[in-house]
Amino acid sequence: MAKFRWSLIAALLVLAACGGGGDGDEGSAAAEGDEFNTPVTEDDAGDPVAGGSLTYGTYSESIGYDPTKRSTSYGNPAIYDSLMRFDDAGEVVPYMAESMESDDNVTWTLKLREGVNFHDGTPLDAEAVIFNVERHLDPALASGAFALVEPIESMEAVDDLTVAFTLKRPFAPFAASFAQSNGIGIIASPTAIELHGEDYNLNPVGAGPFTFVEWIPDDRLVLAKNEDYWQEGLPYLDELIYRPIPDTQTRQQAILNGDVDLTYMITATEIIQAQEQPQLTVLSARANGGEGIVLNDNIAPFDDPRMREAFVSILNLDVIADVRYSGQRDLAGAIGLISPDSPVYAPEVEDIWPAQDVERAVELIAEYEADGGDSSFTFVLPNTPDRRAFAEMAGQFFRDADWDVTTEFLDISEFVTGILQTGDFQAAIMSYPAFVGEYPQMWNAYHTTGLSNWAHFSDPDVDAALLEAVSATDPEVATAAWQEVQVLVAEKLPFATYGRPPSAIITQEWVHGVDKYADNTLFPATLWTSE
Amino acid sequence: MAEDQDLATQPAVEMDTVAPDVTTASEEHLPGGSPAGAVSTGVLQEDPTQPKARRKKLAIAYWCAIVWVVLVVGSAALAPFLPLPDPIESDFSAIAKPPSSSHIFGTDEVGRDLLSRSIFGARISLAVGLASVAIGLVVGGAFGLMAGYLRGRIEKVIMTATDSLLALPALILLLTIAAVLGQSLRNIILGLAVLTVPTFVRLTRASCLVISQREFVTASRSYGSGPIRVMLREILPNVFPPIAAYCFIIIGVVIVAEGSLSFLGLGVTPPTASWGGMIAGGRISLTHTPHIAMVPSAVMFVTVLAFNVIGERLRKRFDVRESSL
Amino acid sequence: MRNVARQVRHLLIVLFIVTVGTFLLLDFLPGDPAAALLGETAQPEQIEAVRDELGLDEPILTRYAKWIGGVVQGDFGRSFRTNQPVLDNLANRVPVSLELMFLAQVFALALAIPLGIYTAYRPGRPFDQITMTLGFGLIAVAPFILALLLILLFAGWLDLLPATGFVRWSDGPLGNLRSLILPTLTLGLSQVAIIYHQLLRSDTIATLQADHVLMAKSKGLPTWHILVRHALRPSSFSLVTLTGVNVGRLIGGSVIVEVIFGIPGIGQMLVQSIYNRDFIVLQGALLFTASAYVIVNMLVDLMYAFLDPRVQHG
Amino acid sequence: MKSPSSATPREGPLLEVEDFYVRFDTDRGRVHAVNGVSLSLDQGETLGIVGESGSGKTVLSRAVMGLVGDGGRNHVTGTVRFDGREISSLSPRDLRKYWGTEMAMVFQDPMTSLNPVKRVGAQFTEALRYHLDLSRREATERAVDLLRSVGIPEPQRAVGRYPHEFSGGMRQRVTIGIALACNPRLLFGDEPTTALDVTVQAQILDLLKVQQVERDMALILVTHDLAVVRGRSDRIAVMYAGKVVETAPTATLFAHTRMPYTEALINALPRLTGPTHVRLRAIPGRPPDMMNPPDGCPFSPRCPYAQERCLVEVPPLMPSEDPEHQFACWYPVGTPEWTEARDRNTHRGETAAGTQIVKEMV
Repeated sequence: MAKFRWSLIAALLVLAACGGGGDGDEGSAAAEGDEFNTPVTEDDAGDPVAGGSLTYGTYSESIGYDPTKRSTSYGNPAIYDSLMRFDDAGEVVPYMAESMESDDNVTWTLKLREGVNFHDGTPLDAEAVIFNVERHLDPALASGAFALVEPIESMEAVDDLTVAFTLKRPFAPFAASFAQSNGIGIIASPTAIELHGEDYNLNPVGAGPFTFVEWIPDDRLVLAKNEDYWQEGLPYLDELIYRPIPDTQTRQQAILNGDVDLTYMITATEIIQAQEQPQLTVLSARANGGEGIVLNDNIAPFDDPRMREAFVSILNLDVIADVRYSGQRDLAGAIGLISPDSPVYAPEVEDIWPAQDVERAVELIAEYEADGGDSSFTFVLPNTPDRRAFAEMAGQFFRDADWDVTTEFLDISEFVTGILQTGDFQAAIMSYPAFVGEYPQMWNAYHTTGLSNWAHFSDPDVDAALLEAVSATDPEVATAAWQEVQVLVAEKLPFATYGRPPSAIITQEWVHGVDKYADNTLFPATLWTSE
Repeated sequence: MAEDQDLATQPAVEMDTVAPDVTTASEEHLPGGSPAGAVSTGVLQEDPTQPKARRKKLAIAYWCAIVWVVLVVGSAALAPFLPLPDPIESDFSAIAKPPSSSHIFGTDEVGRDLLSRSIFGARISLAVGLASVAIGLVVGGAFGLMAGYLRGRIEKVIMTATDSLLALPALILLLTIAAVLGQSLRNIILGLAVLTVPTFVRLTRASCLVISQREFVTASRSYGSGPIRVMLREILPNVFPPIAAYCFIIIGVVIVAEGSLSFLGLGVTPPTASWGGMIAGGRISLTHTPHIAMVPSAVMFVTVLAFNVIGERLRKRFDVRESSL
Repeated sequence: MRNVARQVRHLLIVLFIVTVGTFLLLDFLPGDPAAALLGETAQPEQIEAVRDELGLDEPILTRYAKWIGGVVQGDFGRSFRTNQPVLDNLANRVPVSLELMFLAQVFALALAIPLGIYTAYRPGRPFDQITMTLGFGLIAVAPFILALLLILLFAGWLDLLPATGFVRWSDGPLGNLRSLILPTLTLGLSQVAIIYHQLLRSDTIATLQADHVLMAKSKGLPTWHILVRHALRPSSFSLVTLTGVNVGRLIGGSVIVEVIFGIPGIGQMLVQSIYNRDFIVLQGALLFTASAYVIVNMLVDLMYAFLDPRVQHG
Repeated sequence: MKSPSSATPREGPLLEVEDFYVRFDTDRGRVHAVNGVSLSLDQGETLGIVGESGSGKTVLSRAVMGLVGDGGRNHVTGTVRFDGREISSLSPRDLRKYWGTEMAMVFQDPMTSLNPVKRVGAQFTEALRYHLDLSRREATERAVDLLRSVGIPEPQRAVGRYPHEFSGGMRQRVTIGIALACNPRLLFGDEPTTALDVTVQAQILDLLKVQQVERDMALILVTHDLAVVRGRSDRIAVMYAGKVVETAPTATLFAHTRMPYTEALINALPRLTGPTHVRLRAIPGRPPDMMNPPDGCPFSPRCPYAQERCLVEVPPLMPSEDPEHQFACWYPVGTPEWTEARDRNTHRGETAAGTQIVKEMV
């Protein structure tokens, strides 16, 4: 087994981002675009070369390229870019926008750059931004980014390039909302939306580095170089192709034999196997997010904190590391959704979070039963292969604790609509996919009104801390509040995290200039190929 | 006439009575009275069979096959009483270990003994394979016979129903059955049976169409035999052998199909072991720990092969057409 | 002409049963399309809005009538999820699925017919036993394993073929064929070839016992002539039947192969539309697979009469 | 393809079979189907081979022609000479050159011996084109001629028909036509009329006769029915248990029957002359088990005249005063030994084999 290099890579990324000449490492800040502090990983391949085509293998297919669609659309950063960006330290910085500022977190001023045009030639101006935000607000479109725009009270175009937002309440992460991977910083051409109507989803027009050529679902998305890109000299590539390769093993072979030039990988096995190949580069970082079991706070037995503690106590993290993460111990055993690499991480949660202790679990269960409770429950999972593998392992945890558990598998749609949406379950497996920043994911996961608070967890202290975190003007106060949320959650345990979702971008040796978030959202303007 | 029938039962004569596609049932009705036909031995096969040494080898294969099937079926039946590790119990200190002295077949990705799982898996897989093929054969065969022999309105109805079933992609049916009725062994057998029925209907009907044109069928009908008698006594014995050959293959296919269901998340619910499910589970790590998928594949391969060796032999024994080979 | 009319009527009846059947069947499926579309963070009012937008609150018969009315006018509706017109989606995928199905069938038959006839001619010989053993080996190796092994061998180890991805015919016939070699091998080998082979072998053994074969032999005709010109046709009833049946299976059922090799065919469209409860897409895809299946099997029925002139039709 | 033997007829018999054995290994044991048969046949001659079902006559004719090959579980020994050339040692490939062109066979059941899925014309032309290298048109013309010569009405149309569109008799005419297509010098008729109506039988037999005479062809008529060969063969060989038990020119056989089995067969014939109310005499018992043939004379268990000697000693096929007439019997019918044997059995009420004597039998 090759030595695992997660931390090394993370360190490398940080080094590269800081722009300081690394000791021994050839990492250096990107030549282009460093005025925005764009974290581009570099190697010693020399100066970027323009031209060529790259193929990016992704693990799933999108449902389209309308920014209001609820799906991970790998092509969106290429087609649309983003008004704001996270830099590598997790700070929000302007990107396609000139600036975004607020003094009180209630009124925000967004300034746009001069001369940024959509692919159809129309300008990306204040009206365009407002048009897009309004779409997210439209209930008929049921946008996935609704939570990001919900705080908006009103907005107006001060001039062609300035938008003033007035919020209902102080809301600190508002700028970050324009930097999120699936956030509201993705601006589509209003002209095109009006022109294509229902078909816009299939004919996206943005202002990003690549223009849409064709999309054949389950086959490929073809993009071509935007000759009128707002960043001079970019993009380098003439063509960029996205190909969904849903099968893990095939995806792995596709990168091994050069069918694709870079891939997005999501299982520990394939990432480790890629690391064994000297010709491949594995780019990874520990993003926020977590895989775990939702323990329904509304329904017995997990309405009782003792039972939640018992559940966490039976999780054998070493085994989870072996079975679920191919032996990668540092992926297993996530505590809450915030990664230790995050600037707001609260290290004290490590002492609060219950350690594996089957005896303790048995005691807690006995205690609960003695009080007249029925500790048995049904554990629901979607019937996908990786979930089945998890269930096989978890079954042994339950048996070791002598816990009477029924395991039930459901069709993925039924799982989502009949379990998560209705809240009619006791324990269900679920993942919070990788994310950068804290809002809205943390809010949604833990706030009483949170959209992804499937545990129906409701705690006034947590709600208050969340509110403080999002409204504080002082970043220190906000960080402290985020940390308090983590501590409270580690005490109350609504969501029994057992690991971080693995993900990495793997590239061939001829691929350079990878610019990505920690959650592996790829911004392809700086990509270039030495072949 | 009476004498001829006596002759027909004489073993020595049998080799001489080989009107090619005419079984004993039809001989009685052959016009002309005499069952005398032609020796079909080596009609075309210049060397139709094996020299002695090879035949002996075949006999060894046959007995090996029987031993294997007895072993598999026997151990599956007696599995709970055998000194085996619990097929569900994980040994987390031995995850995905290749075969060794403590685990002869190795362990799977959650540290369960593959030998034990293969034996317990045989219970499920054999049940799935045999039951769904049996249902498919009986139901499909019956409808196919009716459609091919009775023709007319009955055929139209049966074929329309069959076509509708076949035109519906298998997965839709299985997904719906799983989602509506729940994911259980019974429903998996049911689902796979529903998939095999139309194939059997079509196959039986096709053969039946041909056989129905044969003279002995007309003859039997002219003797006043009712349709049921004709179907059972005249047509069925002729239609059966090729269909039976297909059966033995399809059992293997169905056992694997259960694995494909697992691959799509519709198979037997964990932690219950089934060969197909084990193969599907082992696929994830095929490059690193191939034994997890290969052990059940090998067990299944030998079992399917053994079934076919036995099936072939039985067919030779009971099928007049091949008895002289 | 009367025959054609009757066949068309049969087709329409089957299509009617299939579409009505699935409409009803899907109604039983737990998981509301609108809710499925919006995913795990959907709010009840959003779901209601989408239900309204998609017309899901109407009675099922009304929905069916609307859908079938549209189909008759050439409007197959739009996907709930992507808004893509179903017809466009089909137009992209049908050629892919048809090509794959065709290649797999041709490959399977090209392998099974010579082998089936030859092993029937020399049953029990080592060659026969080897083919049979290999064949059952292929059955025992599940298609999803076989696909992976082929990828490892041809794409990984030998590095001759792409592991995944589909190249359109219009982007180069050579690349198109190259991209379909492994899927074709998987589909053809995993089940079809061995079943065809076994079926043909068993039927041919029976045919070779027939008097007319002896008669042909007594005419002094060469063996290959007897096998191909005399034995093959009467022996191919089951084979032709199964080939027809498999058309349906291969068009709609090659999901695993499509997913593994990243081929944008009907199979993926069917499965994903079920997973997503995107019923309009599902109905459109079913309409295609069912029509293709029924039409091919009409041809199979006509083949019977060609194979054996004694089979009358009516 | 060129005929393997020269066109000019040579001296000596056309077909000679010597000491011919055919045995099959089955799962139940070895079957002795033909046990040391010798025959000979001249150009233009007709030989009738007569015997019950299971007597080995069909196997004999097929094995002589080479259709039952030696090898595997089949064991064929003995010598077959055709036109002076030994063909029993030829490879299947070389033997094939004789089939159709030198020797041909008409099978019992025209329902099954024609390929049901090929047009009649094609079944003619394939052999013509293969052996005689004719063009498609020439072959079809030839087929039409042949069909006409075997008495098929509207032969032009008939070539386009399938076998099932013909009646049984017509079909047999077609198979005869096909067998004759390449002008064979020897035709085997394997119960060619058994499957046909009595009226049609005569027509078919007449047709064979006419064709035989026209082509100066030798004919071997295999049948279980003595009546079939009575008026149509020059010589008759009676087979029992894989052996020829009596052979003689037809007239001699009927006039001076020597073998009790032949006598029994003749007695089983309906008589055209004499009292019509006489019951036909069935032959009691069953043919012997070919897997375990009895010691001694194979007919002895059923023979009303069987003596002790018959049970232990196999009678050889021996010539009588007439060298053309041979039979295998220790107590030939009509001899004093026979009279003695018959009387002894009548006296003790059973044969030496223990078979009850029914009055009618003797």
